[in-house]
Amino acid sequence: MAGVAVSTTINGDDVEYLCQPDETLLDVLRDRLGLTGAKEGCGTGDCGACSIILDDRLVCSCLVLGAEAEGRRVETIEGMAHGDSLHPLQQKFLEHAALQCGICTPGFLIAAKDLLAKNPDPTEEEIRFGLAGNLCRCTGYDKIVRAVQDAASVMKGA
Amino acid sequence: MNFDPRYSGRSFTSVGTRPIRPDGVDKVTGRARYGADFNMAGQLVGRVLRSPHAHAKIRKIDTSKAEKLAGVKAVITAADLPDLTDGDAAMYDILDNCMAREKAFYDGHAVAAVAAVDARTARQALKLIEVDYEVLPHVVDVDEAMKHTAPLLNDAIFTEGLDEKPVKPSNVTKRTQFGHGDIQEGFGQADFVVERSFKTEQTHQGYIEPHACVANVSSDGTADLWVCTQGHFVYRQHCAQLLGMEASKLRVTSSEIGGGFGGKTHVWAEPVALALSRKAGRPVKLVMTRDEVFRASGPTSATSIDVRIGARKDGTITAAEATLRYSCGPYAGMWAEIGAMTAFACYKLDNVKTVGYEVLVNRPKTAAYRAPSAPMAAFAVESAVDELAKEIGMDPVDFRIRNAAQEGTRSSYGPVYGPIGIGPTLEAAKNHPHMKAPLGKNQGRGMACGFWFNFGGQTCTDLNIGMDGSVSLAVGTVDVGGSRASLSLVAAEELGIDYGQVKAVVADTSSLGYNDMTDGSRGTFSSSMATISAARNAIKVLRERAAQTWDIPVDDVIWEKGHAIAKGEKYGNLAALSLKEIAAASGKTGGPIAGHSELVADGAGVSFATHICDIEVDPETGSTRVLRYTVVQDAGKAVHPTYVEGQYQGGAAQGIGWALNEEYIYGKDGRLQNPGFLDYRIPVCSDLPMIDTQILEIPNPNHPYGVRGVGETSIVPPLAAIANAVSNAVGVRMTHIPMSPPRILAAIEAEREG
Amino acid sequence: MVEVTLWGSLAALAGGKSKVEIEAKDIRELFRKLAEQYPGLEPLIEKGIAVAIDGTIYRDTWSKELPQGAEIFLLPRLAGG
Amino acid sequence: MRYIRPLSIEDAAGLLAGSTGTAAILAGGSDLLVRMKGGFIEPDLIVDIKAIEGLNEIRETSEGFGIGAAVPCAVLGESKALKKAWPGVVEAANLIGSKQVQGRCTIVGNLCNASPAADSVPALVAAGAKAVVVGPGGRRTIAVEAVPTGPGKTSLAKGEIIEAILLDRRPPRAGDAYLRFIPRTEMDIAVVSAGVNLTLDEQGRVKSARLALGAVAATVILVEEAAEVLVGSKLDEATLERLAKVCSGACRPIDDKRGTIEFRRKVAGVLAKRAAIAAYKRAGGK
Repeated sequence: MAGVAVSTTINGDDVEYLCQPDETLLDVLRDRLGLTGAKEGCGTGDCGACSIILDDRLVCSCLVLGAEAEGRRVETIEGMAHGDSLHPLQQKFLEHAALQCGICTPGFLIAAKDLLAKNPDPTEEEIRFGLAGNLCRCTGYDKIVRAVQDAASVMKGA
Repeated sequence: MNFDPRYSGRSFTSVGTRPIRPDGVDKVTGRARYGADFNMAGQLVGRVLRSPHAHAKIRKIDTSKAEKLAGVKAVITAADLPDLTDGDAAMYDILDNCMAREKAFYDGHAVAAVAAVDARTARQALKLIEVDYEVLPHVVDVDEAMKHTAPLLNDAIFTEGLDEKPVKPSNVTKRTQFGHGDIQEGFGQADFVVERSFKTEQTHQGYIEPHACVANVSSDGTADLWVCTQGHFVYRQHCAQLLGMEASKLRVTSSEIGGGFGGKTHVWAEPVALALSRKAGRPVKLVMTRDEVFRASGPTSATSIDVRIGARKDGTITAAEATLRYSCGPYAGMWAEIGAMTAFACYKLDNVKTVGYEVLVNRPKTAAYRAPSAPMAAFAVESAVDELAKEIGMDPVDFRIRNAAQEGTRSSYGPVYGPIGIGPTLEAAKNHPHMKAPLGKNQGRGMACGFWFNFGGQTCTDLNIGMDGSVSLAVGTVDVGGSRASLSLVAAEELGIDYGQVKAVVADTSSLGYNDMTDGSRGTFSSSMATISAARNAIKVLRERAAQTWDIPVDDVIWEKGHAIAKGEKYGNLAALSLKEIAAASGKTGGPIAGHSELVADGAGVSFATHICDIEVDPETGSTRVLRYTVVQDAGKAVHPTYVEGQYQGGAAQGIGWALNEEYIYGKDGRLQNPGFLDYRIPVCSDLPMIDTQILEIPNPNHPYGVRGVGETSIVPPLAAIANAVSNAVGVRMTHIPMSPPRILAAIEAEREG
Repeated sequence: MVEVTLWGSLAALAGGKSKVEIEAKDIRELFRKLAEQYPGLEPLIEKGIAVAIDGTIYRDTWSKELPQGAEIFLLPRLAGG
Repeated sequence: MRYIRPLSIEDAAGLLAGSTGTAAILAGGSDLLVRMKGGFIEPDLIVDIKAIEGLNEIRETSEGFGIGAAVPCAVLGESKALKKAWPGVVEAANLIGSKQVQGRCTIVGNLCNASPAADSVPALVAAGAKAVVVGPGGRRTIAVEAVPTGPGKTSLAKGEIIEAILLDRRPPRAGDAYLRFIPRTEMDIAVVSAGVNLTLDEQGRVKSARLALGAVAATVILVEEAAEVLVGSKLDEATLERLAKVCSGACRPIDDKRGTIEFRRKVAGVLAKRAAIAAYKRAGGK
C-alpha cells in the first residue's frame, strides 16, 4: 500500500508527513506527530474527544483521513495556549473545576472555542446544544457549562 | 504506630478551600498522559480476537496462518497462559475472562491475541486465526437463567447458601440473606402493604477512555506496565499471579485515568499484553476499541427485584422484605449480596429480610459500577416506599423522615449505626426551595434516598520535604477526580504551610508500599488519613531538627502554623524556625526530612443522600425531560468542596442516564446490539439541567478531620427519584429501568386502555 | 468472651447459628477460633471477612482488639466502584 | 488501497467505473470512516470528491437551489436564502450528528448511505428534491426518493455519482418542516421522523402537500394518502387526527434497538401532525 505524502499546517507550523490512505487524521496526530492531546474515545464520531478545528470548521479528527489534511489548516489543543499564557477557556475550566478525569477536556475546549468564535454570547441552551457532540462522564456538564459562560463573559470584555 | 484517627473537631485553614488542582494545566493543554498516550521504542500493536458467539465450546484454535503473516511477532491463546484449573478459583475466573480456556461465555469473550508491527497487520492476523466453535444454547436474561430449563453455563456450580445441598448444578451460584426481626409478625401489624416487582437493565460505566496499556517484559523476568487503572498495586498482584511472575519484578505505573467508576478495578487485557510482550520479546501496546469496551469489559448487573413493605396507618414501617436477583456474567460474583445489604439501609426497621441470588448469564463479567448494586435495590425499595406513602396518604418526605435510620439504629445489613446523615439530608430536602417550586402540566416531582458503605483499606503514603521547603507527597491511590488537590490540602493543613508548597503525585508500584485500589469511595478518605499520619511523622522529625539546632529537648518544641516554636519562657529569645529554614539546614542536621505512613484506614463512615428531581413527560411520545435536579449528601467534611460537588453532580448524571436511556440490548442471537456511544445513550450536555448540590457535614468520628467518602452515593438515588417523578407525571407506576420512551408510552397506553 | 453475630449466609455455614460466643481478644484470634469451631467458615475467612465492632467496619486489622461487651458483627467483604 | 482526489466529476466517475475492487466515494466521511473503522468495508479505492470544482457550492438560480455534493450540512445552515426558502430541509440537515459531524457530513452522503432513518431524506422527499446523477452514461436527474432502494442500497449504477441536489424555487404561501423522534436531545439516530411540505391557497387552505416518513420502513416513504387528507383543509382537529391515522397505517416498521413497532406506528402519527402544523405556520396559515 502506497503512502500518501501530505503537506499541511498544524497550529501555525508547516508540517509534512507520510500516511497510509486509510489512516485517520487522529492516528496521524497521535502516532506519527506525537500530538496526543486529541483522544480516541470511540473512533466513530460519537464522543468528540478527538475534536480539532480544520479550516475553521470543528470536526472529529477520527472522521477525517490523514490524507485529507493536504493544504489545510489544522488546530489542536496543543495550539490553544499562547506560550505559558492559557486561553480564557482553559483558565476558566481550571477555576470552575470543569474537569475531573480530564480525558474529554481537550475536545470540550476545542469545541467551546469554536462555539464562542461563532457565537460570542451564547445562552445556556446554546452552550448545551453546541457542546452536545462532546461526551463527559464525570461532571454532569454543570461545571463545564459554567466555565464556558464565564469564559464568554471574560472574552467579551477583553 | 501511635496514630490516632479519631475526629478532633479542629478548625481548618486549607481544608475546605477550593484551589486549582495540581494536574490541571497539563489536562487543559493536552499534555497529560493517559493510558494510550504512552509509547516505547520498538513497540508492537496488540489486538484481541473475540468470540462472536454468546456461548460456545472452543474445539480448536489454529493460529498457524496468522503466525506466518509477515510482521506478526506473537500469537497467543489460553494455551500460552498458565493453567490455573486446580488453583485458586477466583484467579482462574479472572484469567479465563482475559482469555477463554474451554468455552466462550459471551459475545466479545477473548479467545486469542496477536502482536504485530502495526495495526493493519494485527487486524489481518486476527482474520487468519481459525477458531472451531461448537455453538451452545445461551441465556442472557436474569430471570430466564434461573429457570431449571435454562442452558447451564457451568455444570460444576451448585448453589451455595441453601439449607439443603442441591443435587443439580445451577446458574445460581449463591443465595445470601440479611435482616433481623420477624417479618411475618411485622406484616401482621401492617395496615397497608405494598408489593411490587421491578427490573433494571444492564448498564456500563461509560468512561470515555478505553482500556489501554503498554507492557514490556524483559528476558530477565523484569517487566513494566503502563496502564490506566484504578489500582496499579492490585493490577500488579493480579498480573504477576496470573502469569507466574514475581510481583516486585513487575513495576506498574498508573497513567492519568480517563474515568473508571469501578470499571478499571479489574484486569481485562493487561495480562494479555504482558503475555504477548513476553512471547514477542518486545514492548506491546494494547488499546481496546469502544466496541470492545462495551462487549468485553465489566458492565453492571441486570436485575429483577421483588419488594414488599408494610406500614401502620401512622406511617411506621412494620416489615420490609426484598428478593434480589442480579446477573454476574459467566463467573460467580457478590452483586446480589451487596444489593441485599444496601436495599433497606436508609431505614429503621424492626423486621427486615432480604435475599439475594447471584445468577450466571452469557453476558460480560459484571464489574463494580459506582456504589455497585445499590442503585437497583434503591430503585425498587424507594419506588415501593413512595407507593406506600401514597396509600397511607402521607407526604413521601415525611414518611421517610418518620422511618429514617439514626445513630443507634440497627442497620438492615447488621451493625448498629454511629452518627449518620440520612435524617439531616431528608430534613434539608424537605426545606429545600426545590420542594416547593410549582410544577406545570405533564410534570412530576420525585425524590429518593440512597446509601453506600464507603471503604477504607490498606494505604501507604510518603511525604518528602525538599531542601527548599517544598513538599512532595507520593500517594498510592489513583486520582480519579481531583484527589491530588484534596490530599495536597490535607498535607498543607497538617504542616501549616501553603497549598502551593505541596505537590502530590501518584507513585508507581516500585516507589511506594502497597495500596488498595481507588474504589469504594476510599481514595480521599484513606489517603488523607495516611497523609495526615505521614505529615505528623514529618513534623516529629522537624521538631527534632529544630531541637537539635537550638540544642534543647525535643519535648520543648511544638509545631504551629508551619513553624517550630520553643515552648516556655526560658526560650523567649529563640525565634521560631520555619519549615523552610529547617529544611534548608537538613543536610547538616541529619539528612533528608520525610514522613512515611503505612496503615489500614478503618472506620469509613457510611454515606447517605437524598435527591429531588422534576421531570416533564410528553404523553404522546413518552419522551422525558429533566427540568431540575437537586442533590443533598453528607460529606463528613468536604476537603475540596468543588470536587465534592463534582462527585455529586457526576453521580447524579450517570444515574439519570441509567434511569432514562442506558441499557445493554441483546439480540436473539445473544450478541450485543449497541456496543457504541451512538446507541448506548449516555446523557449529552443538552439532556441535563444544572445539577444543584447541597453538602452536609456530619463528621465521621473515625477520621481526624471527619471525612467520609463521597464518590459513589450520588448514583444511588437517581433511578428511584426519576422513576418516582415520571410515575407522578404520568400517573402510572414505572417498574422497568431504563424508562425509555417506548416503555413510558407503552405504560401510558396500557393505563389508558385499562 | 464476646458474642459474634453472623450475617444470614454465614449462619448457614455455622450450623444455623446466627450468634456465637467466642473467647477472643482481637480479630486475629476471633478468626482462628471461628475457623476451628466452625470449619465451614474457614474458606470464607480465607477469602476475607469484614468485622464491624460497634458499627465501625474493619477489613484487614488483625490486631484490632474486641472490647468486652462490644457489638461484633461479621460481614462479607465488598467490592466498590 | 489508493486515495485519489480528482479535479473533475467526470474523472471521479471514470475512476469509480474503472475500479476493479471496492471503491468508495469520500465527501464528509462521517459514514464511510465509521464503516471502515468497524471493518464493514475495506475499500481498495477512495475517491475524495471535495476538490472537484462546484461541488462545494450552493447555487441559487431562477429555478431554485443546487446544493453541491460536497457541501457540509453546517454550510446549509449558514445560507440565509436556503434557510428562508426551505427551513424544513435545512433543519433536517442540521440535525445529523453533532456540530463536529455537521462540519463534514453532506446531504448527498446522507441520501446515498441509504439508511431509512437518514434525517435529511424525509425532508428532501417532502420537498420534491431531485438528484443530479453523473456517470459513464452522462448526466440524468431523478427524484431523491428514487435513490435509496433498501437499507444500504441505492439505484445508482457502478460509476455513478450524485453531483448535486436540486430544490425548486418557492411559490408564495409555502412552508416545510421536519421533526424526528430521538430518546435524547441530540446525537441519536431517528427512531421515527416526518417531513412535510405544504403550499396554501389565498384562503389558507392546503393547496398541495407532500409528507414523507423516515425509519418506519425499508426506505423513507412518501405517504401519498397523507397529501389527500391534507389538501383542502386548514389543519383542523379532525384532519390532523385523520392524518395521524393515515400515517400510522402507512408504516411498515420493525422492532429494533431503537424502538418497537407499536412505538414507531404511534409516534409517526404524532410527528406527522406536529410537522404539518409547523409547516402550515411557516406557510402563513393560521
